[in-house]
Amino acid sequence: MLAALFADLMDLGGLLLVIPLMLPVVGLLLALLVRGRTLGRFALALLLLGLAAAAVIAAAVATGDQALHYQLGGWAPPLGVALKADGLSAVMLLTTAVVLLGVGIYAQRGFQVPAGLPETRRSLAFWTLLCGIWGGINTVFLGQDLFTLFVALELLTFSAVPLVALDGRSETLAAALRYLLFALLGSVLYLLGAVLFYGTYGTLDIALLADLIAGADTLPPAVPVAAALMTVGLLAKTTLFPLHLWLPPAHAGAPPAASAVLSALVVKGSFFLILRIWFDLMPALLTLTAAQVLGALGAAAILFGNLVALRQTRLKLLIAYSTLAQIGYLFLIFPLAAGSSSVALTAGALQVVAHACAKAAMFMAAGLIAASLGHDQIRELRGSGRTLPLTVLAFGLGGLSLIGLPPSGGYLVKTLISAAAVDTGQWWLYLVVQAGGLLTAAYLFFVLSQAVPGPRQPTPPHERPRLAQQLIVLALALCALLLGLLPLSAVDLLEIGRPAAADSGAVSALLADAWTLDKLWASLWPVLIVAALVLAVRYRQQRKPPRPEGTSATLSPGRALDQLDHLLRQWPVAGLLLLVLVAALVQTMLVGG
Amino acid sequence: MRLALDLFTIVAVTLGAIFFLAGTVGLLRFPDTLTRLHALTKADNLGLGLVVLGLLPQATAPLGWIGLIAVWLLALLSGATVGQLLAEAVRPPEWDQTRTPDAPPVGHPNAPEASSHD
Amino acid sequence: MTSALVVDAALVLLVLGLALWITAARAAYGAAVGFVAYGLLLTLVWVRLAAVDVAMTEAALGSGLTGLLLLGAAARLAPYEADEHRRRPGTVLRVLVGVLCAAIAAGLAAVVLLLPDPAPSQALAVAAHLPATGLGNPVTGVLMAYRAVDTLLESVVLVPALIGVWSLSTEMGWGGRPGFLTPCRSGSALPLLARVLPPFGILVGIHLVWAGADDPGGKFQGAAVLAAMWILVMVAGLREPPPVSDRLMRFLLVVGPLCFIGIGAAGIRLAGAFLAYPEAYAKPLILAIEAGLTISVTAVLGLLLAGPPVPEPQYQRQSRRRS
Amino acid sequence: MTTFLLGAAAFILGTVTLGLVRILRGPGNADRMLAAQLLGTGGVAALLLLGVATGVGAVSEVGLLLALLAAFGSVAFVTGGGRSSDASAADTRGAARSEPE
Amino acid sequence: MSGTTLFGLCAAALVGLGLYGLICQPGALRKILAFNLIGSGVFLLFGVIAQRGGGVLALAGTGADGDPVPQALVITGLVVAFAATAIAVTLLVRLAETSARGTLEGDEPPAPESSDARRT
Repeated sequence: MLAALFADLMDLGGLLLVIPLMLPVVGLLLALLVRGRTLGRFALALLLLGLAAAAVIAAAVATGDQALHYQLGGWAPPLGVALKADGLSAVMLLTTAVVLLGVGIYAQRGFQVPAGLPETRRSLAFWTLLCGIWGGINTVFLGQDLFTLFVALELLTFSAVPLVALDGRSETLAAALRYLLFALLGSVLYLLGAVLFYGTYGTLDIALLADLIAGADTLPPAVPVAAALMTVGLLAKTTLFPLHLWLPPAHAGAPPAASAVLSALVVKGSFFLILRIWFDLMPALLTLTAAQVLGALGAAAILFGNLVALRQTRLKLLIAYSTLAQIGYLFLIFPLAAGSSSVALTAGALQVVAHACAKAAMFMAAGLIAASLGHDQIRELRGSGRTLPLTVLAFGLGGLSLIGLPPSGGYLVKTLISAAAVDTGQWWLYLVVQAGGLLTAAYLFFVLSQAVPGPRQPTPPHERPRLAQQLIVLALALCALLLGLLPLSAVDLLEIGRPAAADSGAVSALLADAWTLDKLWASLWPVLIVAALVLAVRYRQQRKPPRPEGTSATLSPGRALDQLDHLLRQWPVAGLLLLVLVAALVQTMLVGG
Repeated sequence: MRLALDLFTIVAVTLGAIFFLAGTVGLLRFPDTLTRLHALTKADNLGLGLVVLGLLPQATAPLGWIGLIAVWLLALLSGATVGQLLAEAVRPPEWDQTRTPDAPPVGHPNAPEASSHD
Repeated sequence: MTSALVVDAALVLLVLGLALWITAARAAYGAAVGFVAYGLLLTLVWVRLAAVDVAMTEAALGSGLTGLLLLGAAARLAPYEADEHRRRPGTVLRVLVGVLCAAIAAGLAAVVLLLPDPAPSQALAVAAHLPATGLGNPVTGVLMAYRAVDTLLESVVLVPALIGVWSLSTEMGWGGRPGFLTPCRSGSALPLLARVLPPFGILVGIHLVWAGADDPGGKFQGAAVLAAMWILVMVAGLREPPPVSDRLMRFLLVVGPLCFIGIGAAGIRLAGAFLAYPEAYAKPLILAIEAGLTISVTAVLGLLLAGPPVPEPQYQRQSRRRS
Repeated sequence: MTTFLLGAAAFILGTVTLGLVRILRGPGNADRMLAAQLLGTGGVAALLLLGVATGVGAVSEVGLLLALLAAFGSVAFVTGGGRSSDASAADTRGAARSEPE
Repeated sequence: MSGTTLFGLCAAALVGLGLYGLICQPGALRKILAFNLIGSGVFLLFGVIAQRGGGVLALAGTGADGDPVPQALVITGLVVAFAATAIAVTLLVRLAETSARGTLEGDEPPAPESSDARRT
């Protein structure tokens, strides 16, 4: 019977895409009417349905071997609005559904309505806004119209910002306001770009625009300007270094379940649109200089984010800065697209998936640890490994994916990027990837070396986490870790719906020797050395009275780094850098094109 | 007939425009807020009224007329209320007219830290 | 038509002058007053651009309600404004930003001058398919038929925005009444206005929704007017804002979008696509959706201005102090 | 006729522009509000003139909207605390102490 | 130079002015105002594009009301911008009430502050 139902669903074809679009929206609206303890369960049921829908769509895309299309209201673009799910969208939908389901299970406890109350502020806000984020991001993945995507981005932002301020402390309020204003600046720049596209071509549909742009003999001046404005606007929402002014306080200040969603999913929505712009809308316009500007920012993000993460004393801030670094990997793919766009796109998509699972797990693990200890100071984590073995294990496993150790998804990403970098002769990318992995290893092992040893806590924990919470965190971490073991055909799903590239098979060629012993060992031994170094440093620190200023033995460079980070996160400085980026991108496209 | 109506329009609209000018001059030249308020409410209501009157012959009957007159009536109503509201707001208790320009703002009665002391 | 150009030039100068004032004014309140005037001028500009529907939206929402919001905020924030100027970025930074902003504006201006001629447009396609929707106003046709999904998502976006505003209350305040619009100390004029104006306003609002199918107007313009009237009544102390936990209010908030989705889903069966209307019933269905959306958007706009809820004792205290 | 109406609209806009000097100069927020109010009425007048002159339909409804909402700026002014900076010199209520110069 | 072009140039200037205000004005309310300026500039540009797009209608002899698609999108955009302003304003008022400040500049302690505090 299930099989029959499944077959019926597959027959729906493009109509299936309406489900991920509307399910969260209906949930958001109905959640306002649901009272009492039902609210959390209602949301959970919805998330389960959503996961099923995402799975069906992925199956339909995979079995049909082509993208699903749907014209809303029966009106064809340019007049109407179209939806499309190619392999990339299907994978993103599925990832979103999995991560959100994990968060939904985790948050059952923290955002439960206490018995006897109709609702509480936190519970209503969290569950409705979670649905809002879900609806926004699904629309981003499916929409084919630049303006519909704008509304979807706003839905995402409006739902994400209040989650940051949910605790109501003044520093989270300030973080939320910064986030909102900077994100609004980003959306308005994006909208300006879309307006210029309409003024030039008279349509907002991505596919139609792509044909018009590709077919034009000379590029109208509006196109590079619009592309630069849209890209930078989206960068501000994705918080690529140096536009990261709001990310650390916002992601670290939100409740753990919200941090997980913000870090794992929300920043990826705007990144997905950058992919759509540069790979679908105007692939020809991605000049090497423009791509290298983006790649250089990504590289800087990896090094800077990881180094600053190493300086953090609070666990959640460390994870937030690690997000900053991991976003950098997403942008390394642009310079590689010159060699093979399918390799670049596969690496980007894998990084999105791997980081989403790993980071959600790590933020929620940090939340459990903080709830149990009553704080999240890294230097005082002693004994949490005994109290919360599963949670600390999940944290570590998630970290392994961030480092890029086999068999994690991160390992595939790093293999792809490194190999493609060597192929295209961009050695600096290779070096950055390796260095980023080692820096990640350093702070991960530092945290673990604080958390694992030590006796069971003498004092009873502040709050005993539920087993279900610990298990779901572990499950998400395992998703990230075992992602690399998926068969290559799963990676092929990403290619569906893309124009058949001349380099098809490039991905499998690069991944083919990823599992040789040589490669595995080559990825492992530097990490082991870092681990040994961290342990040695820690041992030495234990012998001497600990110096309070943190992890780094090199004091003054570290302070300088903090100063630099502080400077970059000043509003006017970030604004100036944003303008510089717009100007630079226009420049590269005008000159390079 | 057309000519007469057009002439009427020209005269009425010109008069209305002059009233706007008068109102502006009053707003700029009168010494304090209350007298400025006086100049403003008189001038702009009459100005708008004359403009509306002048436009009537040019509008399509009867819907256009209703619309124009409704605009004027509403403007009259809100103009009267605004005058009243602003007058209440700026009237100093002792009719003190030597206000310091751009005095620093003070606590809003609604702000939580302004404990009720009146 | 040079005289028209003179009017346009005067408008542009006024708009730019006010924009300068809004950017450069010393105190936020003065800037907010400038913004109210600025919105009014933009309304004129929209009329000059032959976009009457947009002009109405700008008048009601862009100038009216936004102005109310900003003026209220400026008043509340005045006590904290004192040392803002010292936090201005340094001269070098400001000059750099200024130069880059000017460059971006110049680049945009160049792009505007170089826009293709004849301009690409969907106007003919919109007009050609309009009879199928039963509507006479092409803008409403775009909003309710061709790009119905944008309108749907937009009406949905308002809900998280409202929840965002509500979530900024304290835990204690939850379930109470919104606290931004406590009744003002009552002279005689305000309650009078709040008694006389709303009948007109409600008439105009409903007229805009109703006429919007064929003439300029529509649910957003109408809803903004209705919300403004509701706010006036609340500010004058004639009605209290409803508590956020009020069930009827919750229902009104979501009825419009839900109705939209429901009719859209029925379209799968009846017209072959989500958000499509069977041609015979297109107009009544669209009017039904518009009616639902008007209710919901009015409620959301009013409540967005009414602010986060406060505990009942605080609400009563505020009201007493101000009356 | 069209030229005359457009000219009248430009003239009224010009005069209320002069009135904007009040927004710049103040001194109080009430004076700024007055200028905005004048601009409102003048704007409605100019709008009606423009509408009739250029034959754009439904302009009187836009004017109706503007006239309907014209009072809201002042309502916000009275209900918010905008008045406080005007009346502050005289209005020395204990709680609302003004900062020393 | 037609009036429509004039409005287009005005829109470009508004975007530039708003960007400057958003970046350089320290007060958060001023930033919100500046955001609204940029937004109105973008919408105005869209309106100019709509008006230019009406040219085909004039040629076809069905009036010259402009391209309705951008006009409809501007209406949507205005509503979204209002919602954004409402959240921003409420957040700001709440921030000012809890921490007695109305600005975002220099408000955050540098990252290592906590460890510095412990050292002294």
